[in-house]
Amino acid sequence: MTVEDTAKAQAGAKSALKTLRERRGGVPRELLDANKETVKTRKAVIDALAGGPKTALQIAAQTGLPSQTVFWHLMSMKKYGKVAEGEADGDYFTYGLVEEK
Amino acid sequence: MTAGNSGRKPMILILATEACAYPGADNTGQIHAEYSTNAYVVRVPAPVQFNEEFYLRCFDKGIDGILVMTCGHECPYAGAYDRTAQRIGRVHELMKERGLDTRRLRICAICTVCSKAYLKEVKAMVELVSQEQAAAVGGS
Amino acid sequence: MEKQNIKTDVLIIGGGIAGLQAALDLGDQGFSVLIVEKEASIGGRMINLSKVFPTLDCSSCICTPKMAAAAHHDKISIMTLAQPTNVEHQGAGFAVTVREQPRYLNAEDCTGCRLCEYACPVDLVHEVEGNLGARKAIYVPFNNAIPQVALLDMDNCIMCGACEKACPTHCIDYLQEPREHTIEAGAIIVATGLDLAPMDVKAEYGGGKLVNVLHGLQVERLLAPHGPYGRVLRPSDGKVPDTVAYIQCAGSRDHSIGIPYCSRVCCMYAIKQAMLLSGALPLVEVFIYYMDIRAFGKGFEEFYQNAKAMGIEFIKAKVAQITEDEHRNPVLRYEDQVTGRVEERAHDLVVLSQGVVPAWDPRAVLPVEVGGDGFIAAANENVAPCRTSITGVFAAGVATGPKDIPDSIVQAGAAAAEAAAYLRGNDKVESITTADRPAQRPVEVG
Amino acid sequence: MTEDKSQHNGEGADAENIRVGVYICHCGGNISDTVEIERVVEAAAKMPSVVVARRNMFMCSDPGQSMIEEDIRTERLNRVVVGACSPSLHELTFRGVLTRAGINPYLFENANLREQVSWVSKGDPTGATDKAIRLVGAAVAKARLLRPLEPIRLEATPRVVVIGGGLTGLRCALDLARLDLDVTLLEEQPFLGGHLAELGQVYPSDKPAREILGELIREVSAHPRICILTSAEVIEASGCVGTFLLKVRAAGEMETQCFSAERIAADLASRAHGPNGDHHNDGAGTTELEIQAGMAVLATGFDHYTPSQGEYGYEEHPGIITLPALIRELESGGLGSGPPALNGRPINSIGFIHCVGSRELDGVHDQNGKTELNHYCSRVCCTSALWAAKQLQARYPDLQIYDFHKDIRTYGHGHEDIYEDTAKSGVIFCRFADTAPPKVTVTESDPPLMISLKDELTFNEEIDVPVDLVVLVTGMVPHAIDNLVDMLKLPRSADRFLQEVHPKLRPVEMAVNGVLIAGCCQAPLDSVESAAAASAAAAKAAALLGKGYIEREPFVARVDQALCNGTSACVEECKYNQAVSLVETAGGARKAQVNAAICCGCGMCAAVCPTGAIQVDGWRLDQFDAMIDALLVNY
Repeated sequence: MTVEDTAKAQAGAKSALKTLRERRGGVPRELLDANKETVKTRKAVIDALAGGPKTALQIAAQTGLPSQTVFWHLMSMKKYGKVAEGEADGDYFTYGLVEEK
Repeated sequence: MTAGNSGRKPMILILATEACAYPGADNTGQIHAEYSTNAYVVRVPAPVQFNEEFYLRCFDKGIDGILVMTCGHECPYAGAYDRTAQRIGRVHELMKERGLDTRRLRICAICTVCSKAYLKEVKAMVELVSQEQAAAVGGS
Repeated sequence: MEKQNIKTDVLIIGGGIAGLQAALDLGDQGFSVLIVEKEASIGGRMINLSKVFPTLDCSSCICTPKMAAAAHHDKISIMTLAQPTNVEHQGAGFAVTVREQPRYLNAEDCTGCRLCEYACPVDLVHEVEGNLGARKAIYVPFNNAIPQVALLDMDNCIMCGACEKACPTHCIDYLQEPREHTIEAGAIIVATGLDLAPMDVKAEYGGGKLVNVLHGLQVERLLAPHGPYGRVLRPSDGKVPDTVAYIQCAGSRDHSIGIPYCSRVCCMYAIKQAMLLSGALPLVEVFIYYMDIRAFGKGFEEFYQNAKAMGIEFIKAKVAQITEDEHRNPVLRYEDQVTGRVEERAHDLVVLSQGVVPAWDPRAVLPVEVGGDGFIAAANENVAPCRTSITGVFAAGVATGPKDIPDSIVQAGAAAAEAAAYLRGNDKVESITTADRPAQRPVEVG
Repeated sequence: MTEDKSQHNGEGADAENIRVGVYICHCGGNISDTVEIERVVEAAAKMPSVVVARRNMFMCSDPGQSMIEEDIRTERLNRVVVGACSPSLHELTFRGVLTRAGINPYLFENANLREQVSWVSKGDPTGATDKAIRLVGAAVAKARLLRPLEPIRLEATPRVVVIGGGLTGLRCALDLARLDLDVTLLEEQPFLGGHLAELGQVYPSDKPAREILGELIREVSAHPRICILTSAEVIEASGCVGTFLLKVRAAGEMETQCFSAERIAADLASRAHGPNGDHHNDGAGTTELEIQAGMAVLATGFDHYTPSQGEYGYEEHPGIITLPALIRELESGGLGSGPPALNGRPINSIGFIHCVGSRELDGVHDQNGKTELNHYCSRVCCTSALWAAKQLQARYPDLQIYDFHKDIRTYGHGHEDIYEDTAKSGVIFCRFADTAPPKVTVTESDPPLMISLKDELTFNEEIDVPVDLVVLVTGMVPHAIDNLVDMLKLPRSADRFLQEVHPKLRPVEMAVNGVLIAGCCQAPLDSVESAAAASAAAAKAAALLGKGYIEREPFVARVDQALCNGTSACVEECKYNQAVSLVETAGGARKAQVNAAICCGCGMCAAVCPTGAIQVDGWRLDQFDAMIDALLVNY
């Protein structure tokens, strides 16, 4: 693909997005809210991990979030390479942040 | 263009079966897991086709470690897995006679989605041959 | 809406293991086949299982070659994200309207590299992982999906454009529309497979609200090498479970929930999962609460006896109720049928053997006769189990009733034979008298 | 071993002017973000025999493919290497490019630079580039030694021999004929129908077995493509897939006529009287004939398990009978039309004991003179027993029926209803542990038989149940086919039933190429499942024989006769019967020869050949050696 092709494709995508937004009447409210919530929770989990690897229960205790929610976020971040599984602490594994390369 | 293994990273050869281990190696790529760049996968229908001399020749040429990744007992060919395992045992004997560390040749079963096991095997072999090379350099 | 006409000898509805096997058996006979699959990848239920009973070989290792063989077969075409919406007779065959949902990208240009997925900021629950893991709003459905192509979940897209920026082939097309195809097919095979009865059908088992009560397919994902957690942990807090309980017939053999029949696979997958759990977690204790252990297939009884010898505990009991303690451990209340005592026991994780139900009710689209259990009824079950009430329409796999993988695969072969014979027009065997009969001595040699 | 270096470096290939084209794919950054593509192309250009090295954003795209096609024509390339994603994705795509450009598709080699380099080496771009170069080098080295291959085509007789004339064999024969194949159906008995003919109404359809069978036999015997041989046995077998040769001995004249409705009805009626009932007499004398067939289907079925004397009191009292015997009595009206009686003894109560000869455990069950215990479940007997109980209840409402089981396995369509119906109408169920089977004793009192067990359904209470009739619910054992097993070298599983190649990948095929299995010779099955297996086998045969020839991938062993010393090491090593054998050559020497119809291409032979004469096409040892040499080259 040439440079011009790329530029053309990008311009096309931009106008397509605009059309799409018009068609859907913008991003649905509940989607934005859900996403905001996810981002907030994600940030809380990441902040809790700043001090070093922790188990889901420890993060839950520190943040006040339900352990089930914390665990799901840890697993999501693990899948996309943001956290890594560490040592086990009893019946629970710890999870730590992965440094960006 | 030069040949031989002087002055480069130790080299690991992975003989991976077409039915199981090779897709297993692909799967490791699909999850974007990382492993050392000195492990080279060669696709084979069944490693049972390699005779004892083949392995010894690989070591002579400068291959530092060989992982024979098979389908295990899920092998599509009758009796091939057991035969391969027996042969690797005999190669180990011949390696001992030549003063080669038998840990440098290992047979294991890897399935099409066994990336965890795949990574573990590669990592262990990389560590082994790196240590051996370091020891050899230190000793010379 | 864009419309397209496609001609094929056989249309197969469903690209799971039964549909794939039927397609391969027909394609190998030279018939053209179109598989219409409602999900984004072929492979059905089997591709997402861990290991399979009784041989304990890896499910993906068996399913992937069949998927690849179908995908590469020159007589087989595959249409994903597509479902039939109308079927009409047309001559000796059928005209089938199929609606194909957009992926919002040009599948031919997508290389399955997943750069879009990594770029997407939206985190969502992943259905393929039994809702235990995560995915993005644009994603490749799973590692060994065929086709290896991403799809955009428009319902959850926040239209940020990050995927398009990341895509090396610029294949994303936000404005794609559903497409409608008219398939002219000589015969149809229905291989639409199974769903599990919903977890909320039984209020006494927590009504689907207990976080550490899972169904069998979710545990398959926990045990699979690429599962949502990468190992077996429970969803409430990531604990490595020490005790796991299986409740058999949790949603089968039960008139009160409308599933009076035996679901046929639950005994065996519970035993299999118990063995795999014991392998993965050396300290785990597994209990199976059951009415009858139905280990009836080839090698199944031997497998069951092995599990007993391994220390899996089989408890003949009907579980009356499941509640939860303060640590979210599920607590079972049951009457032990051998001792007669009512007991209570807490476990870290409980697995319900939910009933197998048909994934598709064909009647609105294709009026084949369906039995009282919701599965497609065979017109002549004892000798021709794949024939439906409509000539030229055949059924295979779980569409005709709960079945394990070998039984589904065998029945798929049978459906292929039926469809092929039908297409060859050889079903009008007239009564032939001796006089009309051509000499039919076997080929004699020597 | 003295190493012939030239062999590994492909001197043989130099006889031909090898011209390799190398194509490296960016995969839109998937490879090129980590691997320095320009360096790989530069290195490739220096590799031996490489005349063109190029790159493209997407090699698999139309422009990418056209680039290769164009080069093959203009640069006269005769080998192509593509460094891109895994061969599982595009090996066939690129082979297609070679075909379109007019060269043999097997002269293509892939280097996996995405799944096995860029995606696993993000943190080490230098190492990744080096690895990519070495893998491309290895692919070029292999490509130089590739030889054009052609798919294997084997002659195939479009006839299938089906052995066994029960439901499975009949169903299979009919489906094969419907798929335009000729069929010879062999039945060792003088009549068709197998064990199904012994039954009355069958579940789940509730139809009389004889009606179902009668219809099927009429269709089979009327079909112009099917030849039926009754009282027939296979006495010799040779050949292989495509051209099996079976010598068959059959009693009387060959059946070349359509069976009359009367004949079918008479045969089936006689079957209801048991395996030794009267049957149609085919006349005296036997004929022998040879049948050539492309494939064979085994549908040899099962035998009822016969308890040994004393097993649950069997043969120690006339009131202890097997389930098949009870069904026979029911069918022939032997229990009478009034209050039930057997051989003059009134029957007021019956006890069914399940799992007789099935689900046996070492250390619990006596071998009773058998060579082996039957560890397996016979699958159909639970439902059959309850089906019989249901019919007894319908005919004799006052009869008290007890059912003694370990588990009730009413798994199939409609089976659970039968269980529920019998329970509702008064069958009393008792359960015993599999380690504590019930005991049957003959008493002096009335009723004369006593079944004793610990009942798990009443909290392990020890109970004694007096009954007039004990029905032993016997399972299945494979029908004795030792001769066929020996002749065709068929594998059996631990349960002594025939063993398929793989229960999921190839459930109706045997390891012997061209031999299929269906029905109860493989495992206990009910009629629905047997019929499905029969049709599945027919589909498989039609796929293989339908074209009149059999086509296989060319990756099988090949012998270089000039190198072969005739040591027979390969013959002894091979696990596939007659895939490789020694043959006399024109010069009188004995040399190995591969039968491409049977060879699976595993290469077990190659490893033991002292001279390297036998090699698997497409995966030759010299190719592997060359790849390893190339991996070690620094560019």
